[in-house]
Amino acid sequence: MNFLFNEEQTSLGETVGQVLADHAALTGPDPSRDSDGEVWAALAELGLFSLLVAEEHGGVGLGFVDLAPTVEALGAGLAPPLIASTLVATEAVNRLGDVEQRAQLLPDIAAGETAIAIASAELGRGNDPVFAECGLHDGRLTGRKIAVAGADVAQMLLVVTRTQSAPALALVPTDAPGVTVEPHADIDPSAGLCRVTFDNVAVASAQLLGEGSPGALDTLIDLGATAQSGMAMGIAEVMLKRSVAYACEREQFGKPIGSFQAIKHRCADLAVAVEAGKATSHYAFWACSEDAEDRASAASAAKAYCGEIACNACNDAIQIHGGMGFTWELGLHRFLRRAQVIEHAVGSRAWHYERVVAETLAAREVA
Amino acid sequence: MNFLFNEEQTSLGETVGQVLADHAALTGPDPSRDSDGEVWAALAELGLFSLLVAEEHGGVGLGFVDLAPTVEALGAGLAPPLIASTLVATEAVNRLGDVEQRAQLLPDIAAGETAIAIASAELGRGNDPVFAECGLHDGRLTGRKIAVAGADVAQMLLVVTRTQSAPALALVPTDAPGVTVEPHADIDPSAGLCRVTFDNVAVASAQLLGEGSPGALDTLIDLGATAQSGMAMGIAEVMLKRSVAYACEREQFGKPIGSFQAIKHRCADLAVAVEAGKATSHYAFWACSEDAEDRASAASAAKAYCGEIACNACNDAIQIHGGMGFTWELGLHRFLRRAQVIEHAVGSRAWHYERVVAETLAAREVA
Amino acid sequence: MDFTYTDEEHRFRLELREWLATALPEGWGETVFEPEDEEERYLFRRDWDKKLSSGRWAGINWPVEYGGRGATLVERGIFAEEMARAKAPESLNIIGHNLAGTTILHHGSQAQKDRFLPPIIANEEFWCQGFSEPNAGSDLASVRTKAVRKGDKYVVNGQKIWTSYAQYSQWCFALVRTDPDAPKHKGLSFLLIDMSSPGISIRPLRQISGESEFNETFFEDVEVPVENLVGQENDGWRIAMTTLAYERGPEDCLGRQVRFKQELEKLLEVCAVEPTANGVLADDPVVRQKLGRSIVEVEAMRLVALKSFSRILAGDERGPDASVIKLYWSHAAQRMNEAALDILGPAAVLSEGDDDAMAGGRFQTSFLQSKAFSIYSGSSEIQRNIIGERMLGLPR
Amino acid sequence: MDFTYTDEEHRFRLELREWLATALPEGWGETVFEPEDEEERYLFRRDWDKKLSSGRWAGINWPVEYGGRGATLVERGIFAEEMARAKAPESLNIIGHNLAGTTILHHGSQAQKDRFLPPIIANEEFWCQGFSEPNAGSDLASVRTKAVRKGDKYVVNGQKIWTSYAQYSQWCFALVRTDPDAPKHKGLSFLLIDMSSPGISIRPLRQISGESEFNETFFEDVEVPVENLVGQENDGWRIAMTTLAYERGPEDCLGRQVRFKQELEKLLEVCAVEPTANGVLADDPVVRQKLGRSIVEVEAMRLVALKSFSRILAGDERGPDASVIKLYWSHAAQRMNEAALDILGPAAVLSEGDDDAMAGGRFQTSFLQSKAFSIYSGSSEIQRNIIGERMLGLPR
Repeated sequence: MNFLFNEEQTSLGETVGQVLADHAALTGPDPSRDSDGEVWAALAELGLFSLLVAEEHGGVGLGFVDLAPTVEALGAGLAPPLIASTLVATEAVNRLGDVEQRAQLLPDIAAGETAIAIASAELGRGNDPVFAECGLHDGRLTGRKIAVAGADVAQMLLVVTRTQSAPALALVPTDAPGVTVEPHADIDPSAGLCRVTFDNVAVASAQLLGEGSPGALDTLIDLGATAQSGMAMGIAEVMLKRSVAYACEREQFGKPIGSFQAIKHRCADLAVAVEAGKATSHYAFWACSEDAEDRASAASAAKAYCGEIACNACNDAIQIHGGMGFTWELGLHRFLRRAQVIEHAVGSRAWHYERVVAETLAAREVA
Repeated sequence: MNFLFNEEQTSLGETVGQVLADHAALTGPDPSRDSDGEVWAALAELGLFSLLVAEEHGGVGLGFVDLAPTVEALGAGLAPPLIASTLVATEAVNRLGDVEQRAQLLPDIAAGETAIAIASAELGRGNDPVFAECGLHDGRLTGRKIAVAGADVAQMLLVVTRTQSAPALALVPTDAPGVTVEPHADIDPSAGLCRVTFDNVAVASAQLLGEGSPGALDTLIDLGATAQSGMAMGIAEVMLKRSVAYACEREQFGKPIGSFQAIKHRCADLAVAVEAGKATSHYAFWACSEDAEDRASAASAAKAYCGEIACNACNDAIQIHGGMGFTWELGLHRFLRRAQVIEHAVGSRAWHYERVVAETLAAREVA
Repeated sequence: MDFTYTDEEHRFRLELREWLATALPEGWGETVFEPEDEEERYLFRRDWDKKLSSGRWAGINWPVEYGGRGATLVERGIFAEEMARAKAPESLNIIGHNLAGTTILHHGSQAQKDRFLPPIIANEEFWCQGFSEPNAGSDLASVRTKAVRKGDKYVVNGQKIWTSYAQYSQWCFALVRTDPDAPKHKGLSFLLIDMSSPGISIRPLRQISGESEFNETFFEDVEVPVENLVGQENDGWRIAMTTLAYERGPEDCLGRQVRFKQELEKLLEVCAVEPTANGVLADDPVVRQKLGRSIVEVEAMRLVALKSFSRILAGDERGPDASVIKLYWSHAAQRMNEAALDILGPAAVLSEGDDDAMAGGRFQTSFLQSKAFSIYSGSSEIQRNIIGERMLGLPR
Repeated sequence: MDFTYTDEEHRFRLELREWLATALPEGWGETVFEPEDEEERYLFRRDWDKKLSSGRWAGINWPVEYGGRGATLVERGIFAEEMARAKAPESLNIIGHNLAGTTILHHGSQAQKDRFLPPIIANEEFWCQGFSEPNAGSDLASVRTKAVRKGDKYVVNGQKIWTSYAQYSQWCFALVRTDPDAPKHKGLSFLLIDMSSPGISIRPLRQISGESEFNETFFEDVEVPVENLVGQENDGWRIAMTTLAYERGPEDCLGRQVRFKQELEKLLEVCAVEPTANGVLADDPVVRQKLGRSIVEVEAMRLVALKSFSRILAGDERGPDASVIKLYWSHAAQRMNEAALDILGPAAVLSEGDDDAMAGGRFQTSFLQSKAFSIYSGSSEIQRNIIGERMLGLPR
């Protein structure tokens, strides 16, 4: 019985955090993607992308839960979301890929040479990340995805689509004929969100991930939701730390503002939310790793709850920082913006709470 | 342009408040109906039940909005809900009754001799106060209502029912053959909530209120929801006053607890909620009086919002009173209990927010 | 209780509405909008303020002798509503009219009135506010900017922050410390500072929404003639307190409410047409609960302001009511903006300039701007203190 | 990260589970429940506590030499979970075990250990807590109950409040003022007071749920032998602070979580079958949002407790973690209970004894009881102070 990370897991997260901290622009006031390439290279050199890959494919063979502190560090450091999506896609390939797919994809992924963007959201489907209009018929993919993080620099897209009979996951190179990638104008210009249009794109059967596996889409959703929850908690924790530091330092009425209960109690409530959110997210990582029975419920719980906590934490931090909080220069807006990207990635709050209930009721019927 | 009550309206409320205050048991820690009869008699003597009745029927002919401060006083004083329901039914008879019905009912009502309980809620319909299983077929009423306040002492029931084709409102004497009234075991034993069963009860056409008028049920809902919102705000205001008084008097750490921001700011937020809730409720009273275009939306807004505010106010008051707050003896639980009765009367929160949206969207289509 | 207007009030509204119809460019708010570039937008607003003056629609509450209309409170409410309804540009010279002008009217010398009031009401001179400082935010009485009297001049040194539009203003209405030895509320004074004086420098501060209407303003040995002192020396705190109550009154709230309601209408419009997997957004019961609550709260803003209005009309002092109103609208508007992004789902992240953005990305801009509501004009924490202490009588 | 149990821990769980199966009456929690009458319920629980002792399931964490099992932290967690899962009656003698016993173990003399520990672990002597006073609630250090030494006795005068089960207790574990002239944290001591001493009177205090486990207890010239002083005279505050951390630790939370989850399961059960106008309650998307959030929060209670557990196992001090846990579960449980009544609609008002009440009115009882969660065992305001100051390092 131990719900803590071991030293290796923790120090992995710290190392990634330090690499990100070396690129101060990542969390600076002006959103920019200028250092994205360097950051990717530095993390690749560190071996980040090889961690989840099995040894036989040139990797380290760690489990998904081993990366939980790392994913939090990616969130806290406002790393390009393409990094986490590549890790999620890696794990999806591990679990859903057939022998050829793994042999073909994993070595390049491990070497940091294949960045994979995940294309799920579409317009006109509410907040449902699952139901896709984007259709695959007679080996041709047609449709449009929005908010695909890093599609403009990724080598590969992992696309949620559907055939006549069932949902499907397709691996499509970004340079395939018929694929058009356009950057969005959006709330977080550092996230690299793109609109991706598929116009009659040829997709061979070998490009389908988990074909015939009824749980393939759920697997991707669970891994993706869990990773997003981790990044959300990274953000929430930074907001807590910055708020506390400011509350200790900033004086008004002759006292540090942290001595006023209005500020102190808000920080305390935020600390409690961070504790609860992290516990929920960590459990989801574990449940994914172990393919626990409650994996779907744990992942959706984490996504819904941690997304909410991160958004609230950004609001709290801005309020605690007072006038400085809403200045561009202080840069809290960067976290507020990224928290919104996370909130709406892989299904937003209401959809995941709904899924928790559906899973719980289904489990009751089985029991 | 004047959104205040005039002196007559205000003093009417104060007078009713004083009558209620004379019966300390009403708000004492032990829920009891022992003084209900005396309270009714005192208010009848004051002429309360004649206020809404036209002069030609022995009344004063005031409008519904004139009673807003009075209804708040009924809420604040934890008066038996039968009093407000009789006022609501009176106004419903004014608006929906035909010449004979008004001539027959209003003089007795004005004299305080006809107490009218409103039977709307049923089991198994979620929180919808409108859709009735309780059916009227071939002049016979059959079905079961719950949470009918004061049915055991009222002379008359105003029943939400439906015929094959439409909803209907039936006036049924409590002593009619086939009517069974049983007191509930419930959260607020002072509210006189009863289960009422109709077993093939004869209902003549002359007993139907607003027959053929498509808006009859909406009228009753709007009047009832508005009255409940007023009582809710009466409760919320008492909770604010008691909290502030206690926060000024109770000392801990050598200071009145109201000097701590945790308490001070909670009181301030409560004061803001009371201000917003009262404004919303008062507007609903006005909209009912004037049959304003937005009457339904105003009434539902008031019911949903004020119900929520009252429940929260009770929670706040208990928390501010600390250990004393959850003692029986202090009696805050009486307000907490009554607030729940109000919350679930005439449709609960979610139903009324839903109705606000339906009304607003419908109004947009017209515009 | 009576929500009708007198004939005279009605005429006032119609006159304004007619004037607005001709004063605003054709297609205003539909096809024609304010310039996006901040500098151009400023020039546009300056011209608009001058147009308001030319129509006698600036400073309407000022006495007729100073060029106003002596407008009643109700007329001021009507003015705020109509300006918002027409989506008219916001005035640049609010500080000139509501703070500097009002204070000079009540506390200024005759010479000050003659010198300063005409160009304010004509919108020929624009004003910025020099109150807050980096270390005097919520604790405004801690102002440190010093004004030392030397002969017939004050020499001013220090730094102000949140001086909106300082770069475009001719004058600054500044709270300065004239007696460093007195208790902190007792040594403050009001000075009218010519922004073209040597020694003033300005650094813009961007907001989290990307706009930069705010500034830091630095004063280095800036000379101000002693005749530009308003009221008595060291009596500035008392004057500030009476003046600030006007900044967040019910008139302000009524105008804002109309604009928030326009946002909400836009959101309803989007929800009514935007498809989902099984209908449109407005069919989703969870979306409807959020919409319902926002509809109720935006309406309550109006009602809360009208209550306060009515109390002032009935003779009540402008007191902590203003704090109640400000606290209410700021958080209700924040909740509405949070709800809007929640409701939009994945499209919530798309902003102005993206083809797929809903309603041109306006909800996102409003969301970002709304974060400042609970901070500026007195943070929510300060408003709660005021309500707790001055309205509820809780101990300090 | 590892949620598996060792074989030994697993055997511990099975042993307890088997014992519970035979110790609890047949049909327990299904057809057989605790007596409704409060006095009868007390007697029932006293017998249950004695049964626990007879099975060596009382004071499991105490050292073997004092009759305990020297249970590990994990075993204590398992114990709390299994007791809750079996819906076993709650122990009456919590104060005896967790406060008086633990304090005597750490700070008591050998004679005190010999005298008091055996009857506690045997549940032959029951204890109540004499900490709070009418004017010393959140501000516990303001305790005024005086103990004046006269020869070999202390003479105690004063009043305690929230002395749960005082009327049934043989002993009171009391914090008293022994030096009225010292600073308020410095003049406090712990006394073990025989509740049969002349001069003690008890007045029951009912809770808003109608139950009356709490009391006010009055001390009038009550004589206590000096050998019943625990620790040093005037060292009571330090002892109290170390002792109180045990009252709201993760073990407590784990047991509560299981019970809250049972409530939530019951709510899901009701929602799954209770008809509405178009289906059952669980089909309503708005109901589902509320259920979803409660499911997540109740699960998070368990996870938060397990985190704290793991940290203590890894050697961390029991610190403000306990406050985080207590603050979390108390408000999450309150939200769940609010949600339950919201969801039930008009039937929410029907209570135990009404034929139409859902699940026998249990949600209503829980709703009322839950209002005390954020107040007792240190109010939420106090927990937030502790978290802010001791965990986050914010200034006092």
